[in-house]
Amino acid sequence: MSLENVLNNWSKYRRGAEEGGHHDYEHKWAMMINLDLCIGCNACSTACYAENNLAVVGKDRFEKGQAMHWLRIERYWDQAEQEFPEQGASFLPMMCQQCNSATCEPVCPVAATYHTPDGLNAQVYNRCIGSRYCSNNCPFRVRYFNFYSYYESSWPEPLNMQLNPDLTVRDKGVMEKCTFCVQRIRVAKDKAKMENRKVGDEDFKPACVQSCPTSAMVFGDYLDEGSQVRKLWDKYQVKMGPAKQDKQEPDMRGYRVFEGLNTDPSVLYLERVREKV
Amino acid sequence: MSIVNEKDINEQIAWAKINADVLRSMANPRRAYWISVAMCLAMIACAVTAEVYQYTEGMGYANLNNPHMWDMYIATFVFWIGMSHSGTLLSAILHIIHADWRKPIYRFAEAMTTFSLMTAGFFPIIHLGRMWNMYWVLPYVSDRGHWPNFRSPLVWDAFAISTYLSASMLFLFVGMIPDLAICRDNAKGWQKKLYSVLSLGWTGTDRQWRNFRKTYMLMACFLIPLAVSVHSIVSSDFAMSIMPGWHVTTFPPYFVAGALYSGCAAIITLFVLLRYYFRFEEYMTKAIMEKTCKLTFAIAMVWTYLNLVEFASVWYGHDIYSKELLIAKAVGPYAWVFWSMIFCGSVLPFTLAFQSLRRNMPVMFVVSLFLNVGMFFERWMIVAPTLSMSHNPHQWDIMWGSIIEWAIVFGSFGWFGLLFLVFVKVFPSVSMYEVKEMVYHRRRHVVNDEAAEKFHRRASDSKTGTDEPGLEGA
Amino acid sequence: MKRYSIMALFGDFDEAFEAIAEIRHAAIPGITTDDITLKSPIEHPEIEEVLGERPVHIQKFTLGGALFGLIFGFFFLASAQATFLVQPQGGKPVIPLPSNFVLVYEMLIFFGVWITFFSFLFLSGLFRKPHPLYSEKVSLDQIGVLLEVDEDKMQPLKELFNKHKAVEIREGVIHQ
Amino acid sequence: MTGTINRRSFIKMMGWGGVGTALGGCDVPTTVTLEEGKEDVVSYLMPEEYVIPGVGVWYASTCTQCAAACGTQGRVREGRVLKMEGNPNSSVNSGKLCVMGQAGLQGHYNPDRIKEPMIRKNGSLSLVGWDQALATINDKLNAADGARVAWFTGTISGHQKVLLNALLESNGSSKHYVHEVVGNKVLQAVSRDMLGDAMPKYRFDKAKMILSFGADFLGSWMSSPVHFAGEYAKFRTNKPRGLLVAIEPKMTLTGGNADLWIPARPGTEAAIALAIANELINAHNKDAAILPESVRNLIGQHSAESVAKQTAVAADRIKRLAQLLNERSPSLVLAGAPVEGQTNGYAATAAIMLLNHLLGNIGQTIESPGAFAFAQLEATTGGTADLIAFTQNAKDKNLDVAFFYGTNPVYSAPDALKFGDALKNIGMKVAISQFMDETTAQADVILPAASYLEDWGTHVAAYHSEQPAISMQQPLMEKLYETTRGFGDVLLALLQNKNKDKYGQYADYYAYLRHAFSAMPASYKENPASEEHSWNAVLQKGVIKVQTTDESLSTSIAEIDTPTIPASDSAYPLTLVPSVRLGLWDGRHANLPWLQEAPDQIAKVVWDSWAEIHPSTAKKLGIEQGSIIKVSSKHGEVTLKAVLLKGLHPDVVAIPMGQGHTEYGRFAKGLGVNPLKILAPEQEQKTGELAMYATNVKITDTGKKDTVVKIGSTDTQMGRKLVGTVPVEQVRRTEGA
Repeated sequence: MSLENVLNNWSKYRRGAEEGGHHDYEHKWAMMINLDLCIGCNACSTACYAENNLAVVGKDRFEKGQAMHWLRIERYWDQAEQEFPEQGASFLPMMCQQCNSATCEPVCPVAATYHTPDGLNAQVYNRCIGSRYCSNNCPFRVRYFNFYSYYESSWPEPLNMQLNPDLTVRDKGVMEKCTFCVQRIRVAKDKAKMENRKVGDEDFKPACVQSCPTSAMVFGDYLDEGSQVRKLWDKYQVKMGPAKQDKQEPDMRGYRVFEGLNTDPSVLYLERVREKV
Repeated sequence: MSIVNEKDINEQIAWAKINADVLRSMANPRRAYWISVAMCLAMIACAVTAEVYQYTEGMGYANLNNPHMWDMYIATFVFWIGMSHSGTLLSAILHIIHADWRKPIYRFAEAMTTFSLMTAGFFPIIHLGRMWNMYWVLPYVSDRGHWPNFRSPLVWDAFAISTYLSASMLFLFVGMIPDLAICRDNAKGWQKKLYSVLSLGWTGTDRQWRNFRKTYMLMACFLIPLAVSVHSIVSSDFAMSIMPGWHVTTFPPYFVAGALYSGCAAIITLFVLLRYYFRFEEYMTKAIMEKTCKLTFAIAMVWTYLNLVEFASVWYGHDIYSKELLIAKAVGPYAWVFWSMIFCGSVLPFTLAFQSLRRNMPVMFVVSLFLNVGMFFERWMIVAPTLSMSHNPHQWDIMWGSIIEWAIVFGSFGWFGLLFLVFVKVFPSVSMYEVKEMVYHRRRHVVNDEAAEKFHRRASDSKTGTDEPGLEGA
Repeated sequence: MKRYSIMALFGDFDEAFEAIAEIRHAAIPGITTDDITLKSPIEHPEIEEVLGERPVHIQKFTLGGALFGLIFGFFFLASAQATFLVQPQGGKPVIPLPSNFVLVYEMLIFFGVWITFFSFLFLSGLFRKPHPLYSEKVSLDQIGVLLEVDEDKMQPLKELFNKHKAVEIREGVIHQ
Repeated sequence: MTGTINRRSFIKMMGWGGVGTALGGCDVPTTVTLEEGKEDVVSYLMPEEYVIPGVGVWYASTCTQCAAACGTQGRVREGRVLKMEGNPNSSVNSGKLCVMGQAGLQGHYNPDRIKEPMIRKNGSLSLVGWDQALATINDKLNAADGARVAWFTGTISGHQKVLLNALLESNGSSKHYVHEVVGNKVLQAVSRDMLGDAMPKYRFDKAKMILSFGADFLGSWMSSPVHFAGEYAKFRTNKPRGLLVAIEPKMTLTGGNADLWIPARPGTEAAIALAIANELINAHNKDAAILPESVRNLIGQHSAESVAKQTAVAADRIKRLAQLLNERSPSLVLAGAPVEGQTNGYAATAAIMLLNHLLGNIGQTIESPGAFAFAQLEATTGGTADLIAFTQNAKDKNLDVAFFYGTNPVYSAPDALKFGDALKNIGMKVAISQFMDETTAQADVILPAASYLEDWGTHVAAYHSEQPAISMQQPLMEKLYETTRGFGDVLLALLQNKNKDKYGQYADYYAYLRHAFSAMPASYKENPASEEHSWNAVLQKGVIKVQTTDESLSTSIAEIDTPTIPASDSAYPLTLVPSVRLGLWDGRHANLPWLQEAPDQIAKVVWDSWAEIHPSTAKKLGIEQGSIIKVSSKHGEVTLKAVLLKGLHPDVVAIPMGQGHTEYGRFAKGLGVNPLKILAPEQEQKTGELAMYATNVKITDTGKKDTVVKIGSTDTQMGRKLVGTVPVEQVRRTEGA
């Protein structure tokens, strides 16, 4: 009886994220992107198209701003005042940051986006009714809405044979976004379970991380002390969870985009480095 | 000056005439009526066509894109919700403060409330990507154990609007029962049947009146906080987000003020129309118009003030995103909308400050229309700019409504108009019994003080009389 | 003995008031204001007061409805949230009081209003055939005083009404 | 990676895969009843080991999207290949893959593939069977004088090359033209002359500083982007962190990642290099003795100051570069397309190369790849000289039969070459192609090629990485269209006609490969006892590592004739830069939607052509972002949108290659313009390569305007910290970089 449930677990259900929420995480998938190594080559983005059945929208719809690239490389020029960008371009691979205090989650009227025990920010396509509030409330603007039925236009025969059967092709009216390649996570977890062991770094990589020619991206389980990504987060003295970061070495690289908004993202970026000549 | 203390209504007016006039307004429509009905239907047709296209082809044709997920539909939704606050204001608030000049005009105001709600209700549904699943927002028991997310302001909307709609419909209906009885008594044939059913067998007994009075007062008391909460909740669709320009503490009062404002403006519009169409000069008098205008002016100033508060708090605040946005509103691509909103919303209402203008029906008609245009701009300025430039500059984008969106917005006015046109022919758009009360009391208290005096004396006598025992038995 | 129902219609409300006041003062033994049903086109707090204490109970139901909305509302939400644990956390607790309060507030009003309405329907003696003596005049501009009396009271009543310039007196036999 | 597989079950798996494709796939499975007896009912209850429904298996192969020969692995599920990834065993790309490699799938599944052989009968193409098509060709070949038979291909290596050479031989023809628009033939020539090896090994990991003169090694340079991206990562993560300086006309991907990017008009690089040399000798007393007299004089003429006047690169900046090169030793100085693409490209490249000699980088950061054990398999890299030579031959009516494979000259040849007219002189044009591209559309006989995911083959990277290897290509699924054939099979078929007794024994190209493998020395076999086992092992690994004999580079510096800075033409004041997009490449990938929708790395534009112009130039010409402009050279004009970019020399207008197809399927056709068309037919004097960066153009505004379809609304970060940047000193302190 749920009322009983309420009364028994009242204090538990009143716990916020800082006390770990109402359940303990099995994993907390996290990423580290070294912007000094990111050359902005788009390999990750295209890998994402291939892995996640992303729709190709075509020129006109791209022009209307309806592109579906879950992982986009943002390019900025930092030396606006100078005649030439002598320090080159700034590339930023921007995908869903899988925030732990995600702003998209509480606003969804039907709970189509929620937080999994893996610390992922999941989007349930079947449940989505397309109110698009989540996207409006995402400071990173990394949620993409199916404004049309792309399966009709994007994969003319036999291109559709390339579609990855591990995940769906989304129909019009639902929101979608980067999932950290949840289908790969799924497979890896099942495999590990069958061999009854923990999921390790080598079990899988998201498509983007796998493809990165300069290995600028690192992915893993933040809760696993031994994982490479955890070591890196620790090395760069960024913690997941607390609203305020206190680095022993303030000059140490490592930041999260829009840290100030306190959404607690799971993607750690390392500043790109430039040498003044 | 003579006109200054002109009466709200001529208390010598015969009750029979009141009945007659109002019933006349319901009888045999004029050609103008049918033309307007046809126009409304045409407008609705546009909207339906557009919606069917959008439904089959996809939301993309509404010019929505990655940053711009809401825009026109939600803006219009807020607009109509705002419109709906007038009726409640007039009937409920003025009722409990015993401002009886409301009596001739509150009925259509309340009708307006209900109908604009029924219009507003469409927009959240239209804007859904998969509207056929809209009922998922409601907390029904599902064998999958699904519930809506009660955290989401959109769910609050669903609750608030359904509550508000049912409550205001009841309020409208209850208030109409005695008049429906009058209709019943004067109608023939199928209309008689209809009104007999609707009037629930009202015969004006003292018991009915007593309960009626209490019910009406109780409902009024519920409706006022409800109306306030409804638009506060609508405002939290924005205020609960973290987006610059939306995450504003003053939004709830700001929205409520804006709502009352547009509501009053709409009342003035319809006031003039009804006065002209149904020759209600004797009931919708210039004096009442003046009072309405003064009210509107006051609210306009409140709205203006809240605007300034918001600007100031952003300007002196440290949120660079909001500040950036504020500046962009004033000088960016949406600037002309912004400034016309300021003009229509804050400058134009000063016409209401001049008695000569207040008493000039055509002028008031035009002004009131522009006030509402300003309010529509306000809604657009609330929704669009934030979407066009939020935190991540990479995704900044300017967007204007597409033909599809405009067609649907256009049609919503047709829908509202149609409902209203039907209403004025089926139901008395002026409350007969309350006008009678108004006349009755004024005649007693205002005109014939002496009689009132006498009346009271008698009353006290009769009271004391009851205290004497024994007489009963004698 | 035959029993009659009689209704007098008055054009002048003061006269109607006088008439009732007189009956109240036991002008006709055996007839009290409790027998009187007043039928009027408008509200008459001031006339009704001569009819003596006639209590109204709606507000109690209203209170009940509101409280129901309040309590049921909260536990409904809370238990829904507690069963549906895979709902968006966004770093927030499972049962977030602020948002629940908003909804509970709406439900309070919702139930309050509806209960009020229904109690009105049942308490105010609606849904009845109009009284045989009912006259459209009542819904226009005349006030009616309706009583049910024994045969012997008829005459004095008529006199009393006529004395107070009753516009019209209707009567009818209820049963032999 | 995968369990052991033997050929039989592998092919069987392919069969199963086929059924899987028929029943599974993406659309609703049609209900199959035995009564109908039309379809087979396939039980998934006891599936083959390799087609367990829902389980993806990775198979190794080789990517042929560009000439880099990256090792790949493809994920096969229910008989369909779904995803391409890099093969960790390949030292070319060590498990990584670039945009083009990822998009290979869309070439394979492309809706516009040619499905059946076609023959042109009086003007119009008609479908024919393979036998007829081959018969037609063979008749012609038998009739034709072998010397008048030519093969026109892209970069080719491995056993396909062996067979092709055999075929040419059997025809008695030596006319094999290898054409690549994106190549470094001039650099290769220079390297051959100055280092003794056309393709030395560049050790980024050892270099402390890289000075790149337009060498876009992250993009097109040496056409091995993934490999050099990996090398770049090592270079950057070194301690101390490598310093990258790029001097180029248009900011390439490499320039976009440089610590210092210096704009230079094409043709001025050599002068800058010589000025640096001058500084190195005079200010940092590098030993000039290794240089011949003439070269020393040449350097002497180029003082920093004088060059600064010519090139608008500040003198102190040149001095600073020299100083840095001196401090950061060993370093690397690289020359790329803009330098090579001049009429005196050879001299210019040489002038840059000699900096490596001066700095003593030879043997340090530039090493010999050593002699490759199987010379016959080594890649023949393509250039543009062969295009011109071929055109000339055709013009002179020296060709009766021409075979086209893996290249699209009709598209890539400048109008001025009149390639189209030249083709008319060829009796029979045979195109072995997957798509109806511009060249194929001109052909008389069209042979539908199998996609590289359906074909067998071996490849050898032109640029040898740490571990030279033969990269194996195997089919990842059964053919989509039974009527297509692999290139190897086509060659074999043609050979069997000429030389039955030698090649008749091979049922198909696969059989030939097996034979060739068995002929390899035992040291290449995992288990010499079991041929089968060794072969499977090779297929699983995907690469056959090849021993090389150590060699050292020679450091001979020949005469270098003065690199002259091209005179600017007042009528055509700007220089055209036909830039390469990592994605569309030379246009061969324009029919892959993923690559069309992948924004250009620098300009971020999609689905279109555009002309990049520096804001200052645009201001002068009154051009804004999105203005429709005419870019015209003496040899033609193109009309396209203007995109204002600061990463550009003001005297340069850059138009990316790849668009402007008149054929090539629904995704490519009629999109944008092709800058190659308006190139001047200038040639590099020494190598005869097309001087692609030597075309002067002018811009005229049409007054029209249109929106540029791109991502990214702002150029700057608007004061937010999206991409943080820190000075290297800080990182040295915190991370010891």
